[in-house]
Amino acid sequence: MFSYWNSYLFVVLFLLLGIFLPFSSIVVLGPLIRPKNPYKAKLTTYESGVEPFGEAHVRYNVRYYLFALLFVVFDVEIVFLYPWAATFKQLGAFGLVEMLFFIFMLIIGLLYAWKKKVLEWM
Amino acid sequence: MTNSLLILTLLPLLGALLILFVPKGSNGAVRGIAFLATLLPLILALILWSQYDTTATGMQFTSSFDWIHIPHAYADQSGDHTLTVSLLMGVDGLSLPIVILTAVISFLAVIASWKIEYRIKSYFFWYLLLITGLFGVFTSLDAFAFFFFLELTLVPVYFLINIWGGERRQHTATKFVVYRAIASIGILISFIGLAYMAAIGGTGEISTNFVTIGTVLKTAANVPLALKYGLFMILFIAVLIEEAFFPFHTWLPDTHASANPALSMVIGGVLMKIGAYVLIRIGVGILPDALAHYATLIAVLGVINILYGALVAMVQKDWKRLVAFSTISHMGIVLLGIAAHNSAGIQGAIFMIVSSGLLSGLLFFVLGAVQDRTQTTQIHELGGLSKSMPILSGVWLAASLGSLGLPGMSGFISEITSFIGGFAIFPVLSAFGTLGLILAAVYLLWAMQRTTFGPSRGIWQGLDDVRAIEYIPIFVFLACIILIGVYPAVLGDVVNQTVQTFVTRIGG
Amino acid sequence: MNQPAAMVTFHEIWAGMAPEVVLTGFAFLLMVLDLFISKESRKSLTWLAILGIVIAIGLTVRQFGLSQPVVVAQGLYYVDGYSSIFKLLFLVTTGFVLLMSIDYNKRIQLHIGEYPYLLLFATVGAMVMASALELITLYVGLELLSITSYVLIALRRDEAKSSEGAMKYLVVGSIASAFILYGMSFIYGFTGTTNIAQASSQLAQMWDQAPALILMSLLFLLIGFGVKVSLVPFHMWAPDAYEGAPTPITAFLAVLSKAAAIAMMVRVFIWGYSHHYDSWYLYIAVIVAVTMIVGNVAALPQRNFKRLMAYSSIAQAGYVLIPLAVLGKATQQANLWQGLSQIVFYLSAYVFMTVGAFTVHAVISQEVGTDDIDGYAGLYKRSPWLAVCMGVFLLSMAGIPITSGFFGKFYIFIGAINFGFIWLAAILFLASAIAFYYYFGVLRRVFVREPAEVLEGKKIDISFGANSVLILCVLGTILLGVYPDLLLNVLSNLHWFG
Amino acid sequence: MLHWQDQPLSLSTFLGMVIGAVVVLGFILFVVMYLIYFERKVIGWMQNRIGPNRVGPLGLLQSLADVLKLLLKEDVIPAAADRSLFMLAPIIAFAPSFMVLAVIPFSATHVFTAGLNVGVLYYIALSSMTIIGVVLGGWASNNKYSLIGGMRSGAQMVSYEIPLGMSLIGVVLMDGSLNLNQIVEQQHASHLWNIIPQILGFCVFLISAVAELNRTPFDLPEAESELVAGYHTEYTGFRFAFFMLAEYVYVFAMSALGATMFLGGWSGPFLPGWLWFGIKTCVFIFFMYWIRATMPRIRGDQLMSFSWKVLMPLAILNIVITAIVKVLL
Amino acid sequence: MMVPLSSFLALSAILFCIGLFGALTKRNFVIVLVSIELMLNAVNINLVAFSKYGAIPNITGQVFGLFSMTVAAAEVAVGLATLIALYRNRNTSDIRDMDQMKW
Repeated sequence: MFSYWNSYLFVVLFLLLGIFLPFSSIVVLGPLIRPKNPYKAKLTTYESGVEPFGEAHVRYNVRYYLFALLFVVFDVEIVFLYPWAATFKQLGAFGLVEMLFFIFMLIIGLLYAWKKKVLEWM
Repeated sequence: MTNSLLILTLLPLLGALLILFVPKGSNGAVRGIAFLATLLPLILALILWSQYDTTATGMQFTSSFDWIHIPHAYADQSGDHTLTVSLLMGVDGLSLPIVILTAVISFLAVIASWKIEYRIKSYFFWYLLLITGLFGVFTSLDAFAFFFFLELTLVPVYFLINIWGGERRQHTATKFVVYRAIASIGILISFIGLAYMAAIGGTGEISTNFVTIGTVLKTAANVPLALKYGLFMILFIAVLIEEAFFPFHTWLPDTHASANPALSMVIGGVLMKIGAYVLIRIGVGILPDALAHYATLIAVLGVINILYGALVAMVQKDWKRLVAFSTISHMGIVLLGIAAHNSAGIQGAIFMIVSSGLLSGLLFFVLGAVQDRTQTTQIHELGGLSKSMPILSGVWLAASLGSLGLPGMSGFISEITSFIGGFAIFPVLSAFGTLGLILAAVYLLWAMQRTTFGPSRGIWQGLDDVRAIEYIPIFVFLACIILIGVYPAVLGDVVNQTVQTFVTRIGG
Repeated sequence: MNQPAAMVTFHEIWAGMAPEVVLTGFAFLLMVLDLFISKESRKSLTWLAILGIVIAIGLTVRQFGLSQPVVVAQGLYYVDGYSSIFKLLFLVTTGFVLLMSIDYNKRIQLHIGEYPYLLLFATVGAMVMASALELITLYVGLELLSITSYVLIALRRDEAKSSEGAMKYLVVGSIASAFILYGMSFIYGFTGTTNIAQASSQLAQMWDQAPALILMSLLFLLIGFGVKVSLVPFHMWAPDAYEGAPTPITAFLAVLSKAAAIAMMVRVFIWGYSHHYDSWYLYIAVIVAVTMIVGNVAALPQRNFKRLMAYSSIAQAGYVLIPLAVLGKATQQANLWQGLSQIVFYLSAYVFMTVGAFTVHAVISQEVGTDDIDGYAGLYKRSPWLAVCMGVFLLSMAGIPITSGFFGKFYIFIGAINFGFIWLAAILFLASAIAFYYYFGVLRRVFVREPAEVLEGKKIDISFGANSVLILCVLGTILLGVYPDLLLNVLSNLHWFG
Repeated sequence: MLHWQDQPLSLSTFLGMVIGAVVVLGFILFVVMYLIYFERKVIGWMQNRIGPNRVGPLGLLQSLADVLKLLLKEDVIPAAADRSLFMLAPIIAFAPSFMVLAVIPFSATHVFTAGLNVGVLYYIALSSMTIIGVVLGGWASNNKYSLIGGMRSGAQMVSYEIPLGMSLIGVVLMDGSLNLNQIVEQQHASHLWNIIPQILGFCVFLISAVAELNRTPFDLPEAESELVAGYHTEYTGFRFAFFMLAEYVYVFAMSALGATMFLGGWSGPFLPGWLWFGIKTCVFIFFMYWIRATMPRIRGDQLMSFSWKVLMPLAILNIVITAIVKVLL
Repeated sequence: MMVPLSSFLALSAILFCIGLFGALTKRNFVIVLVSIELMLNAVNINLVAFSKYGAIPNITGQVFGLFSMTVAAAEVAVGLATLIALYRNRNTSDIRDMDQMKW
């Protein structure tokens, strides 16, 4: 029981440290020791040595979205697989069949994306 | 004779369905079907009239079919009741004359629309549907069925005005539908209230049967009076709209102005009589104590209508609107008779309904015939018509005279009976009301004088007089009007027993 | 603390959920088939979907006569008369929608591969909503229906309106889901169970201690359901979504998703909260009243048929929910059965008339190329059959006798009067009177106006699928109107909640 | 005091935790420095070079010098950049990479380990958050290269996340727990490392892990020759350092996870647990260096379709086989 | 080390309100989606808190949370897909530009 709370407290410590380290070094320590001499040319965006042109937020390939969508869908399915896997022993054969159905649907989803040529990267 | 009323009601519907299957272009067949589908009910109605037992009380020729069973319609401590709606039909001295009137006018209106060519199939389809609705309304003794048929009349009239009507027809049709729809809300509410009153006052069974409700309420003491009064008021307002009483009358003149003559005959002759019918059937027959409570109000409204209708009729430029307002004036007399709720008053009211139906039917028929020839019914455009069409003008004059209550015609006997009833209860009001009769004489004669007599206009020369087929309606109408006028017993015998029942109900 | 996981057997699943299982199976089959068969033969997929629907209807009817409800997994899923009759409605609707889309898809290039199985999935979602007692199951069913609806609306990818409608529905629908979930989370928190049947008694106790909290959960649910049923003031998505969607999908949205949401709403409110009915029925009554009025008034200026129907269907949802409000004054068990009968009767009428009207519209809008109601001008001249159908459907919606809409309204009306809700009954009829105006506006175009010159004399060909839907809908509308006993008998013998 | 795990919470246990966390932080910073050093050295040797040898004996202080250099560099924020997001991105990238270490069982004593019951899930969830930092960094720089680099990284990491997560399910199935400590203990008790029954899962894990870390042969997002430097083109000084730091912490963390899940973690004969753990982790790390030195970079389309079309079906297959075998046995 | 239930509920209520506010007022579509996500996650906090400290603590709440997360993901997936379709047709993700249909 104590272990439960302590474990999470430990995690929170890690979070604090994880934020503290970059914060202290960049925001607190950094300005004391590093030079600061910005001027206009230095602050221009790097574009392989030529003046930057056009909008930097270009319209990128729609495939990125598609992969993001696929990720969202499949990642969430994994969320269901973990609890199932953890309690698999108690569930027995029924759990197996249930999850086979689930995985079957997952496969259909994958097949769908495959056949609709979503998985091709141009 | 058991199912004759049902047959009577369904015959026009059958005709309407048959018309749907007539191939395009065979106009003769369509007309034939419409003719038969209204002639047969007329014959049937006349047979019923001859078979009617004038000495018996209560409903005759009743027939009943169980139609709808509404489960759990009313459940309380007393149990779970199923409401059975039945197609209960029957006539008494109140409805039989109106059914006959409907049969006569619907038949004659078919003849009046003989010359219609434009989309004839649809025309007669809607027309016969309308007639079914009207028959159903007057023969049904079940509130649900009554309402069903009442609503059924709405759509046909909408299309009949909208497609075959005259100027401003779209506006008028919409106005008609909206007014009637609002009126039917009131009627429906009051009907449902009646049905539940039957449950409160009786065994706990709700009923939609007018007869049952009437019987139950006659003896029931535990129905709160306030409920009765409230329901009656709702019903009364609905009736005012339904019957185009002042101040809800504006749909009627517009409708007549836009509708074609045959439809005007039906609307002026039958459709707008539904309100008066409901008022007698429910107000006098079922809720007499509420009627008595509001009698003065009703009488005042009646007199206002008599005078208002007459006064407004005086300034009309169009014959159709003139007749419309004169009908409003007539219905004011009906209202006065009902308000008097004595034997003479109610009898007069029923007489007035029939008489006004016949007279306005005839007037609209004549107007239709005139319009057919001259393309107008504006008073100031017409003039000197008696030269070119003496017979038609004569008939017109006869109808006007009947309308203003010339002795020997149906109008006289109706008015006089109503006013006798009225004077007994509301002498001062009735005295004011009689002013309306004088005004009627003024506007009708004045209008007649301007249209038929006087200098003949050149453009109306050479118009032909009454055509062969037009003799039928003219003859029938005039025969009926004069028959009732000279021998009122022909109607009175039928009405009498029922009126007595009503009056005892009020007294008891 | 941890109760053992509810074990289910396959036999139990088949006994209770056979129609759903079959439909899901068909949906997956279609999905796989769609990937492997050629474009030309895809039309047959729709027929296959219809076959699936027919089988599911058969299986649902099989469950119909059961006097004892089938309970799957200790109350997770509950197959009783109430759910069965709703499922039947859903299946019939989907069948109609599939039938009418066979030809629609041919002309407007929908991705017909996805189309039938998405519809099947949505139907399964709706069926789950009608049967589920478990909040989680209920929610999953709801979202299955909603999410597939979003996709179905957006199916015309090249049509900006289509995506826009979907987007609006998606945003509003998701917010609604969040509200429903929030309400559900409180039910769970107060009672420790997600089963409404079990939660009810605890909620009743809690209500006496902390009425505000329970009422809050109810109101959250009401807002969420209100969006799904499209009650005013949560209705703003409906016209846009209806306009944007392909016409068969509009019919689907207007009928099925509305009916499903109503099924869910009625069950949750009655099972979960009926113990304190008197403290919340007024909320429903007021919302319903506002819905009827605003829906009809907003429909008046519409020129686009789909938007007009959207507002009209908003108002119809108001009519349907009147029984739920008036049951607040019920005293007898039989009153409840009456209220449910009213809801189901009106919805059945609604299925026929709305699907029918949209079928006509699907034909006309393709012919004329616009959704504007002026496209109906002179329809009678061009196709009397379509005109008569449209006339019947619109008159039914307006509530004119010999149509089912009349009796449906009448039935609801007597219910309202029965419990003394005169004002609600009056508003019902007042709203119907307003509705006359715009229904007759369309009817006038159909019957009175002359057709546009370009279209004069052009024959309208109606596909087999659309025609069969029309025939069935006209028959249904008129039969239920002239002889309502057909359905009333079924309803009076139904074992509603077992 | 250091054994805070099962003690009631008090100031001393709390202090123990703080010390534990700080020790891990110091340790990981030290490890990263020498990860970089050894990477350069190892690859140098493999390519027959010497590698860093100037700073300190054998060049051991080279990385320290690099860090100091970065600390002294000017912190340039481009005028066009989205300032706040630009500053936030490295932190978002680094914090989760450090946080995942909280659940790694370094030794049997668990002094530095939070025994979360959902350890595996925790690891997977936290490690995905770094993607947000990377994509944000690319976007906030307002630079075409950065943006595309960021998007590429995102797409790649996202794609390989799925097989990675699925490959671990096999292990969870074997041991019936999501707690990393228990997974190790199970392996310890049964004297069978998961790599043997889960060889298929292990292969999938290994490949996905390399890809997830954006390392060669899957280092397209940072392809210097194509995209200048990918998402961190515009980053200088310490902000850049934290991106690098996050990357190398992940190298360590992923190796540690692999060692825990598949190689039995601290379990092993003769030697103390922490040493076993170190050895196994180093094997993983060395493997990654090795690949980097030998494999060419693969093409973009191959990269994506490999994950979805090969690894994912394999991972699913692994789950199904494992489950069936578990039931049958 | 007990955090009272009410603070979880308050947190969830605050998040829910922030989400609702964002969903109703923000112009960019993606932000609207994020706001909706916030609302759903507020509910998850509620569920998990109830699952631990509710009237009858049990695991169901967490299962519920899991389901709601999944469904939310599906919703967002569809939302993004629709957004892409819309963007292709309209070139904007601003909610104010979605005015093709008005009455």
